[in-house]
Amino acid sequence: MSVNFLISQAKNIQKVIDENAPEIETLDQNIGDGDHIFNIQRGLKLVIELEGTIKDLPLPKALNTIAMKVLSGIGGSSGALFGTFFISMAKSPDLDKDVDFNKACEMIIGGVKAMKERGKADVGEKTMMDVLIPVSEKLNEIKNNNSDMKQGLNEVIKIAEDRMLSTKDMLATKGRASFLGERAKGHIDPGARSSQLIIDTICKSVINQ
Amino acid sequence: MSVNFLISQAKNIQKVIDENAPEIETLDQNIGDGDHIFNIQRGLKLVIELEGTIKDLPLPKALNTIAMKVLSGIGGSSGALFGTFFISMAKSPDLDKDVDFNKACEMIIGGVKAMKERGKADVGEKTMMDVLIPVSEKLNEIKNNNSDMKQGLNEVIKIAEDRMLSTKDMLATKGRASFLGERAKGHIDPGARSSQLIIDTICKSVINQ
Amino acid sequence: MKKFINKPDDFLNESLSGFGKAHSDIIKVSLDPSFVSRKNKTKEGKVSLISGGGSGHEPMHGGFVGHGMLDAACPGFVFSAPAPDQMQAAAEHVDSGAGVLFIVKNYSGDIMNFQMGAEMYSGKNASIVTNDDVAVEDSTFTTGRRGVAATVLVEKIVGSLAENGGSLDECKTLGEKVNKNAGTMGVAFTSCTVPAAGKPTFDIGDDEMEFGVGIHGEPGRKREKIQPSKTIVGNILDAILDNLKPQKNEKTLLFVNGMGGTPLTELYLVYDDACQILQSKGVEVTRSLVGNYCTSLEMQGSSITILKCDEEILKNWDAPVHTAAMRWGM
Amino acid sequence: MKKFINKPDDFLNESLSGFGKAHSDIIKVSLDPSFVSRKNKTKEGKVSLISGGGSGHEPMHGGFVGHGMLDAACPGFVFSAPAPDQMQAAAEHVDSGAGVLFIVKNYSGDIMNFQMGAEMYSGKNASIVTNDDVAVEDSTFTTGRRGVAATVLVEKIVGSLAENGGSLDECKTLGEKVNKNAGTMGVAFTSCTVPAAGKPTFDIGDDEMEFGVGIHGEPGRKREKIQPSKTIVGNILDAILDNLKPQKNEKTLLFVNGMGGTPLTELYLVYDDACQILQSKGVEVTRSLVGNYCTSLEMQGSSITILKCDEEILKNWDAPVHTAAMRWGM
Ligand SMILES: Nc1ncnc2c1ncn2[C@@H]1O[C@H](COP(=O)(O)OP(=O)(O)O)[C@@H](O)[C@H]1O
Ligand SMILES: Nc1ncnc2c1ncn2[C@@H]1O[C@H](COP(=O)(O)OP(=O)(O)O)[C@@H](O)[C@H]1O
Ligand SMILES: [Mg+2]
Ligand SMILES: [Mg+2]
Ligand SMILES: [Mg+2]
Ligand SMILES: [Mg+2]
Repeated sequence: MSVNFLISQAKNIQKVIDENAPEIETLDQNIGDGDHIFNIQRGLKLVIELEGTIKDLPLPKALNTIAMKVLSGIGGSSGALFGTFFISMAKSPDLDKDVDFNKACEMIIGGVKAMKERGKADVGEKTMMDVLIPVSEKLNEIKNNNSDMKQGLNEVIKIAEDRMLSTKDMLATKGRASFLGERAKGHIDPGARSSQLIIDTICKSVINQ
Repeated sequence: MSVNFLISQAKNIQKVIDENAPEIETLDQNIGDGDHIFNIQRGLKLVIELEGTIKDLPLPKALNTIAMKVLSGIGGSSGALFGTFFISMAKSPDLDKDVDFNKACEMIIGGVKAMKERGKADVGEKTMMDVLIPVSEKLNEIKNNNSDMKQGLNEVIKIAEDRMLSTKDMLATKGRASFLGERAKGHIDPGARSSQLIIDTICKSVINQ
Repeated sequence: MKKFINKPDDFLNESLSGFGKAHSDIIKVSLDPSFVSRKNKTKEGKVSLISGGGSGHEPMHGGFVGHGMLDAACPGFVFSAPAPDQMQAAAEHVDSGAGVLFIVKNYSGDIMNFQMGAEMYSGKNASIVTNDDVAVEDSTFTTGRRGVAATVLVEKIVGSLAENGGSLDECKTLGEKVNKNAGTMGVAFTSCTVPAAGKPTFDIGDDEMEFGVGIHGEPGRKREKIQPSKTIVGNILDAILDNLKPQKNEKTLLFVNGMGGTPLTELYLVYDDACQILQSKGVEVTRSLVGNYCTSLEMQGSSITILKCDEEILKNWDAPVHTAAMRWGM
Repeated sequence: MKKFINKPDDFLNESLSGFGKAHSDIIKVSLDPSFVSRKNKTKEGKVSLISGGGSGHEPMHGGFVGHGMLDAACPGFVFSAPAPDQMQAAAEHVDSGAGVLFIVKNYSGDIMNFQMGAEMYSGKNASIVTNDDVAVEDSTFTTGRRGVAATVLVEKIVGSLAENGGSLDECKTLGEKVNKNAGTMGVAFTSCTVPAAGKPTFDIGDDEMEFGVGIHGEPGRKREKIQPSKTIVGNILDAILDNLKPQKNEKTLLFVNGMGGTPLTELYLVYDDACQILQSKGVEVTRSLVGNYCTSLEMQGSSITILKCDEEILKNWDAPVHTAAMRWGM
């Protein structure tokens, strides 16, 4: 994982998110307050705009800059959660050494753990954690078993999609949707959908490298 | 003219105004503030509700009661103008004697004169006075020439209609429509239309008596 | 029709009654004939100020009754001038002997009804007529211009003079000066719905605005495509300045008024745009008022008023006021 | 989209800048990170109160910064919680050494961002979370209820205690009591339009209302046919009283809040209906607040809040306050 990788992933993700913007907007209008798509789009725009500033920085410094930008520039639940994710990433040990696939997995796992602590949401509460926690667990498995990376990432893609879809029939107990009780049922969680799209994009891009 | 006559005319007028309510409403929405129909309907309702109170009163007292009710219960331009009309009617001399056609004409002529003084509008300014002043002049002529009443009233009906229509292409110089300049052109004045309908109804009912 | 309403016929009285209960520390409400007056009697020697007009412009005028502003307000039906007996009753109720100044917006209905009210009232009285709407081409042959948001400023400034012992003549003179020094123009994005009508007063396209609209939803100068705030504000200010012709660096009060349905954030954005444009034109903004003061029911839109201020106007603007809708200094 | 706006991205900053100019006698506006603070430094020994949240609820919270209420407010993007660096910067700016109390509405985004802000701030601080919306079924397994209009009352009442020397602990305790004593429920007739979205947040039929709506246009308890005001108000009050269970003749503050697009006349009519219904149920209304205080952009609708009042609450409610949107006693 390099600064270059981060920026180019952000650009890929931006494309996919923009393509799916109307759907994500509608999802947050259905069971939230409708701003999730703008929060995500703003975050991506801000990170991509950092390119000039961070492209020659060491990884930990670059991650820290991204973290602060995401934290201060997004707002809402997404800002706090993704900000927390990047703060955790930036604090990973040994970032001055080369970051290989296993190290990257560790960083993501640590980031998701930090998000879980921040938001206090676990699987089954109809949030983005329904996607991120199982993905993180799968990455842990791939890393520990030294499984085939491409096959593993294909499984990650599948897990993310299944878990995203699984939020549809859940009652929400965290986030704005929790205020709706039964009325939240039948709608996919917007954060689960955007997280799934992000994971899908990164995995596919890594697989095709 | 008797108290009975006034009440029964109010009922006739109410029917006709209600039938034409959407048109009158639209006219005041086009070049005014849209309330003319409600002002007229409220006035008629209030007068008709007075029936029990005034039916056994002498004519001047009854007219005065009507005047005060119209003045206090309508509001807007119509309230002031029609209130002024009835105040003038109530002040006519010799109301204790029998009120024949000629006397009734005199009362109406006096009432229109009072309205003209109150509103300072003359013919050609795109108001109800475009109907009422010519009608009043025609009544004066009928009265002075001792013309045939039915024929005269048929001419009044015709004059009221022509003059109502004539307001369509006028620029307004009095009333709310005056604020519109050129944009008032092409719309009949709502007060001219309601006045014309009132005159039409009374004349037809007298002709058919 | 989407309104908090029980029966259209009861709308005004029920609302007035709630207003009376919510602000019983400042005002009281009389019904039949209806008027709002101060809770306390007008002190002896103080000129009484009475305004009024059709309802639907709240907080104007009932919200401006209280110390330093009006003594009474006469609410007509929605968008219909009040009746003369309301003005007569209000005058009889509040006049302490120093006379009554009627503050009237320039509409035929208001003028005629206030005139009759003044004729029916036996005490000493005078009237001023506000006509600040520069959207209307003035001409000596017509009724002239509409009275709109500057009426609020007249009521505040004259209210202070009256509170401080100004005579009936002095109050009238100051009121006329404020009116002459003020210009207003408004724009509407949506229509309003009169309760009795139950449907919008006018139709307007999804991308259209009414430029120069009146406070009853009357048509303005023209129907236009909606534009960025800066363009709209620039056009409004051009029309006003063209009319007021302030001197270089003349002090002004900038009043951004909401029509009722526009959020405060937008009004403050309009205020910011206006400040910038005025500064670039060498007009100094020394006082500000931003909010919903002279509304048109739930209409979305805004008007801008500029008032050229001399020392007398500033002093009376700054003086304490204590009403339901405007309060400072006490 | 019908708004006074130049570019959606500039909307918030331009509006804040106008707000700063219009009220430069009371507050100042910092941008990047953005917060509104009092014009004057917090006096030594006084606990600082900081609130904030997504924009779109104006005058909440910026309009409540000033003597007797908040020391600073942190505005997020429209309907998005502010970011931690705003809270940190505001705290560093206003804290006089007596500590900072964060007043947070109960939404995941607000809670998390305020928590991070508090962690980033090195000074003494505490937080209270408001959750007065009885429309939401409370359950220990969920996030609980939304914080809505009663936040205004918490800010006013705790603001007074802080002004009069209350400690950080005492302020937190009083704030929690006010929150516990308050219940709110709202209804919407129309949707609002977030500037960045450019289209209404939800669709609603011409004869429908959303009963129990949230202040971001979130769905409420149910979608219903519109009803007479008395019926709506009765249903709202039932839900609140069911929850608050006031004692016979317990003193209450009745707060009728506009969602932004509903005329004052209607809010006063709602107030009148509510007074009548409460009286018939033996609930005493001793204080009132009617107006647009916690809005949802241009949404048409209203919420009702009931606050059970003891002497401490009443004393602090009545104390002087001097902010852009709420002012009395000075
Ligand atoms: N406590 C939480 N933990 C994890 N994720 C959460 C939590 N609360 C909300 N979310 C996620 O955040 C998403 C909404 O994000 P966003 O719309 O940006 O913020 P907000 O809800 O503050 O408007 C939800 O769809 C959900 O996936
Ligand atoms: N000065 C005036 N003299 C005579 N008629 C007038 C005058 N001003 C207005 N009108 C009449 O009043 C009508 C409008 O009445 P109405 O809608 O009831 O009152 P308002 O204009 O106060 O809303 C106009 O159509 C016009 O005919
Ligand atoms: Mg959201
Ligand atoms: Mg009219
Ligand atoms: Mg009218
Ligand atoms: Mg949000």
